[in-house]
Amino acid sequence: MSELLPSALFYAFAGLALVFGFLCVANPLSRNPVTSAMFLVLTIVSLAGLYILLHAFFLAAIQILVYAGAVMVLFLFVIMLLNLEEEERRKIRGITLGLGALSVAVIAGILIRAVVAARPSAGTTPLVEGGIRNLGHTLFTLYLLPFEAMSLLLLVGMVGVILLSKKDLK
Amino acid sequence: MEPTHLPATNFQDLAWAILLLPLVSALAITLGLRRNRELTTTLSLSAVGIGFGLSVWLFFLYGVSGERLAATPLSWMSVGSLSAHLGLTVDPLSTLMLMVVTGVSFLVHVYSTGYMEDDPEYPRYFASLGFFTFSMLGIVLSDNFVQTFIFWELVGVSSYLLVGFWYEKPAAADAAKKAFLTNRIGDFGFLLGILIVWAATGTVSFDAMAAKLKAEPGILGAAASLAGVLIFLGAVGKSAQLPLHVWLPDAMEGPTPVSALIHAATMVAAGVYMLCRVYFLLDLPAAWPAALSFLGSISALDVIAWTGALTSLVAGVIAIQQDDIKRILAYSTLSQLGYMVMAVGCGGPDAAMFHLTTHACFKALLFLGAGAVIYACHHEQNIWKMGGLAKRMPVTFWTFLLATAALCGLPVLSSGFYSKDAIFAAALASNRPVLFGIGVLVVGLTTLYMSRLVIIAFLGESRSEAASHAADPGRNMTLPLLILAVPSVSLGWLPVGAYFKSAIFPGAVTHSAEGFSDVFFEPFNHSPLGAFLGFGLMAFGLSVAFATYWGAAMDPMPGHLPRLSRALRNRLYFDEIYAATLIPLHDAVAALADWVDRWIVQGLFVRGISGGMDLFGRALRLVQTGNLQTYAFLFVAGVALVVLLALK
Amino acid sequence: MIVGLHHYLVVSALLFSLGLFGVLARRNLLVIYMSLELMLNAANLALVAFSRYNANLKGQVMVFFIITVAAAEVAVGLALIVALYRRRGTAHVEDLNSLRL
Amino acid sequence: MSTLSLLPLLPILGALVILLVPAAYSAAWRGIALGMTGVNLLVATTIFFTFHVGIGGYQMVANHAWVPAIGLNYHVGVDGLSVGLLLVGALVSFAATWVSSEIKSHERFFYVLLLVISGGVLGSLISLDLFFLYFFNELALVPTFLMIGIWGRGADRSAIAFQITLYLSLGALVALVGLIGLYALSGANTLDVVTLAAWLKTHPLPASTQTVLFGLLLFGFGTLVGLWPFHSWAPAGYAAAPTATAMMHAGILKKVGAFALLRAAFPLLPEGVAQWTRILAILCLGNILYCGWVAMRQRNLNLLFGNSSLAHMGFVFLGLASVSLIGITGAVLIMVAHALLASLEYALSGHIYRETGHLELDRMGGLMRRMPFIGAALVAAMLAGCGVPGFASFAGELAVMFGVWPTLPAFVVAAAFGGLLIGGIYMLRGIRQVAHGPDVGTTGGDVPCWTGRIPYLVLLVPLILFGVAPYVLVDRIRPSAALVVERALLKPSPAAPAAPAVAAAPAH
Repeated sequence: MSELLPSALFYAFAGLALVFGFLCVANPLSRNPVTSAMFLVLTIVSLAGLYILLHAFFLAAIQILVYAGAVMVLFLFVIMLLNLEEEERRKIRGITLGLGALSVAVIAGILIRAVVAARPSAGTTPLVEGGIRNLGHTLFTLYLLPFEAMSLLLLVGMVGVILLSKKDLK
Repeated sequence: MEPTHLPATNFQDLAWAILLLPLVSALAITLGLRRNRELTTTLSLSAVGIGFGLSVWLFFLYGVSGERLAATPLSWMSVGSLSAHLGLTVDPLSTLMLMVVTGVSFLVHVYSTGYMEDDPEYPRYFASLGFFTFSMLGIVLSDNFVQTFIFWELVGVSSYLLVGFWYEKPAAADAAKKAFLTNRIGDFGFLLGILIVWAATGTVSFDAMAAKLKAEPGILGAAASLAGVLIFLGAVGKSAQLPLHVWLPDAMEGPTPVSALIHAATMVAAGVYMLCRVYFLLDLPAAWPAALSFLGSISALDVIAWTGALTSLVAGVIAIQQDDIKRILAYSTLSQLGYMVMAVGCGGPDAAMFHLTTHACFKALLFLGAGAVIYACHHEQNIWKMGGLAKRMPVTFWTFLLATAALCGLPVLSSGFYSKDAIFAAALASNRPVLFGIGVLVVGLTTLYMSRLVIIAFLGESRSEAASHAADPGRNMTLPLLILAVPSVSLGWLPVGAYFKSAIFPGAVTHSAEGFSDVFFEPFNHSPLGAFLGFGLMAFGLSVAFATYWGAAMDPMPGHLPRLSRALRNRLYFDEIYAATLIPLHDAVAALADWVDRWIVQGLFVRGISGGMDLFGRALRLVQTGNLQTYAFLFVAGVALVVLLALK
Repeated sequence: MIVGLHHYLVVSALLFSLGLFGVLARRNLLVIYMSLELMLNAANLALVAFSRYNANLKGQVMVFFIITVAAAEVAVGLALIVALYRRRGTAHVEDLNSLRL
Repeated sequence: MSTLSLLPLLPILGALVILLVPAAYSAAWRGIALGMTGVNLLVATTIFFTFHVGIGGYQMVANHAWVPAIGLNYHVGVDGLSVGLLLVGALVSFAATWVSSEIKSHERFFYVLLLVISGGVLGSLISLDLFFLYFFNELALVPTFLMIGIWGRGADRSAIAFQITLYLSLGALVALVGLIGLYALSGANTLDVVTLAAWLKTHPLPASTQTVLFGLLLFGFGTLVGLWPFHSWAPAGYAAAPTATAMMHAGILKKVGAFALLRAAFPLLPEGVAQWTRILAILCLGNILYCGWVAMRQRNLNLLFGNSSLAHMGFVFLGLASVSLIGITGAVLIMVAHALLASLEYALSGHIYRETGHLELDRMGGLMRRMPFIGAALVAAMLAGCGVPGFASFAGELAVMFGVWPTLPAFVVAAAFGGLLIGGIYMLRGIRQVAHGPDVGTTGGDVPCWTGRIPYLVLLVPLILFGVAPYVLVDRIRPSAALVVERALLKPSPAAPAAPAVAAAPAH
């Protein structure tokens, strides 16, 4: 019986993620970027849920903390800064939309077919504790160099942002 | 392989000397002595004079004795099975023709010194005349087809230069162009004939070909008659036979001595001479390739005979209504050439050669006489503006009269009578009565138009100011007239038959007197029908001429038969027919090719490609819309496509 | 039906396609940017699923790095958008066609 | 360094020297150019007369490895096919340099380009390595573009310059593909004609590849010569080109394409020859008849000459298509004759253009009165153009007709019609329009003095000499032509033994 619960939860979270993802991207009701931002946050949260199901507890926390918290806030901040109103209704270019959807569908079909064809082992392999200790241990032993590189990357990012947002940028 | 040097024995030197002297004089004149007239005259006159002397000597050396001298050839080009060389054959046929050509040419040279005296381009005239004599002698002495073809075209070129001598006169320039192009049509057929014969026998030299033909008569197979007719086409072009005769009357635009030399005696006779030279090729049984099998029984000789007869008839009829003295003589030449070709066709090359020789003399005399008349009447050529010249120009009149008698075939007193009779005998011998009839009829026509000319131009009163002051031209113009009068009258009295039988055509049946004794009345007992009928028609023609034209101020014929005379004056519309059909048709084809070239090849093909490139470039540009999403979409579509292809 | 690896992969593929469609369809620059983030998350999901079912932590470490990079990228991206907006006065994709030839 | 290599070296050296000579001594430019081409002429004449007649193979061979890795070596030699062309190439270059005194702007640059063309042409004629043959040919292509563009005639000359250059480089490209294919597929790792021939004799290429390669070479080099469908660049190009360029291009550069076919395509790809000769024969009918008709309609003298030279090229191709000893010898003979003829024609039209200011046939007339020497030379050239005996072009055409007759009689009938009749018509109409007729008051005068006549005599006299005595050329061409035929027909051609052809002399 205990098996039942996780798969039910999986479907719930997966369903939510997909629905919110769809609403974020192509919200039939309102074209307002804020709504899509909100739905993106919800998608991220439901993904965090999935992470938990996959025993990646630390990542789920990071996901919520960094992604939902920091990144999305930044998004909202920028949306507010640019006080974008409703996207005015330009004529919808039916053809390009259709073609766009078609090609995306083709790629989705390909990926899914590949996944289904691969038939990975459905069985539940032994759990790997995804908690902080293991992750932290691997990070600071095996992947120390990339870890430090990350800090450098963030630094470069900050310098870039400051430069870009200078007032007198021609 | 160094070219073989000039042959050692002096007789061959003679042949080479005769051939090359006129060329040397022509080159010397053009290159160096343009200004110096005396030197030009002496040089060209001596060149042809010596040539004539040597020819006479060779005639007695080789002609009478019947031997053959084949000068060692000077190689021209030999590759694979084509070995073309410049070789000379000195045999009775060629020595006879040599004498005719050099003789008449020499007299015309003498005559020209007077006639062309006041022409600024005097040296160029004599250079061209020399070049013509060289080319003509090349044909006479040639011993293979390639050499004949080369000199065939060179003769065409020299006739082009001479007819177009006064190139500033549009009529002369057009006449020259017309002459050359019509000759070219003939040469086109001639070349194809040579190719057929060369391909079949593997050689181009006459003797080798004759030997091969004798050894294996069927060697030409189905193409025998076709080759014969094609080679005859060459003669048609050069001797102005029916379909290609239109250039000769127009060629009268050239100076009169030129007409005398080229368009009466020598060049037009080249066709007949060539036919006699390759006679062994022509009298093969009829054999047509599959495509032309409907011509089954007709042999090459039939075609030749009929073309000759028709030409002589048509030319004779047209001549009646011509008013220009030189045009009348031109059509008369056409008619006489028709006789010679008919003679060859009727299996009588000897008759043809005999008539060729006599015709060369009296026709040259007629033309030179006409030249004298024109010279005296200040370049007036219309006979209706002359008249009463007999009294004022006695020498010209009497020599002209003798030549006319020879042309019409006055019995006994003229050479023409004997040569024409030989032709009639040939026609009868090869049982072609219709041709014989035409031949005899043409005698009547000839007498009619010649006596018309004599009556209007010489007898009666002078109809124009210039004619009333006419007088005999200077000595160097009248002397050739007198000299030419002698053979015109006496040539028939020589035992020509014997000469032909023994020397030129051993096999052929000859149609003229053998021995000295029975020469005078030979024609009457040899072929009585021809002689008497001929004489009868001649008398008839004479009487008709006198009846209609004696004392007439104007040509009465248009009055009586308006439509016929207008047709004859327009030369039976041959020129108009050609100008309406062949020439525009060919120009239309050219226009089509030009249109295709301009629009299809250059337009569609070249500009099409460059235009296509341009369009393709423009189309590609549309893709760069600058819209990020189209790029993204294209990118995704690309990825989708690639992955799809990779996975499939 | 026991939830296996391919379930997660299917979800991730769908999410990825949604994100892609968002990039193609939407015309607001920011929304495009968000859809981009969505695609990134789809990738993260797949990686985590792999690390879960292949019993090693490589996947998770990878996700960890991706999130950091994503953060940096968002920062720089948004700065760019702001600068662009200030220059062009619009964030609408179709107006930014200075690349048109 | 055999004397042979002097031929391309001297002009190019001369070009470099001219570049260095300062503008102060501008007269020296022409002097150097004339000097170099003059010396070249002497060298070519000595080569022509010291050439051992009757031997088929290559003489005066010099072979230096250049890039052994890819089998590229500077291998030069002369054989029967190229000795005549070398002589006329040097002649044409000399005459063209002499005539280019008409150039008034940037003479230095003009002379440099002219010498580069001359060097290029002579270089490609002597090189036995197909790479060098191609390289030298391309070397001669670029200057043509510049010369037409800068010193050309007519308003749309730059457009025509582009057209002619793009057209020719496209053709050259196709030929290059063929050559590279030959290099790669044969596996002989060399483009040297001699080794390639030996190699292909032992490891022949499969028939299909030979056919494809031959097709590429045929249409590639065919475009350079003006084979029928790809001919439209020639008349327009020559009409717009300055005199010297038209002389060099129509005269000798065009022959290099046909020569390259004889060097590369015919001996090395016998299967290809078998497949393509029928099509080639049909195409060259297009040249002879079609271009003849087009020539009949032209109202500009240079366009008339351009199309007539295409018709002559038709005869060359017909000779090649027959793959017979007489045919190919005739083809080479026409190439030599036509080189002289075409350059003479363009020299004369250049003079007329310079004196009267235009080349419109309708506005010309009575030139003979105003320019006796030029008029006479023009009449001679145009008569030679329509195949009058006494000129070398007649000997060539006769040989081609005799050579082609046994195999393709119908084509000879058409060719004879085209050559004799159509040729006769447009040439005589040309003479009637230009030289004869009353003087229509054209301006300009005759060539001032004897020195002015030299370029025309330098071309006219050899044209007559080779016409009067073609055996001088034919005996040199015949053995090499026999070799080509033997290789092209897969079996030793019965017509002429490859051994020294002493026996071929008649009645010795």
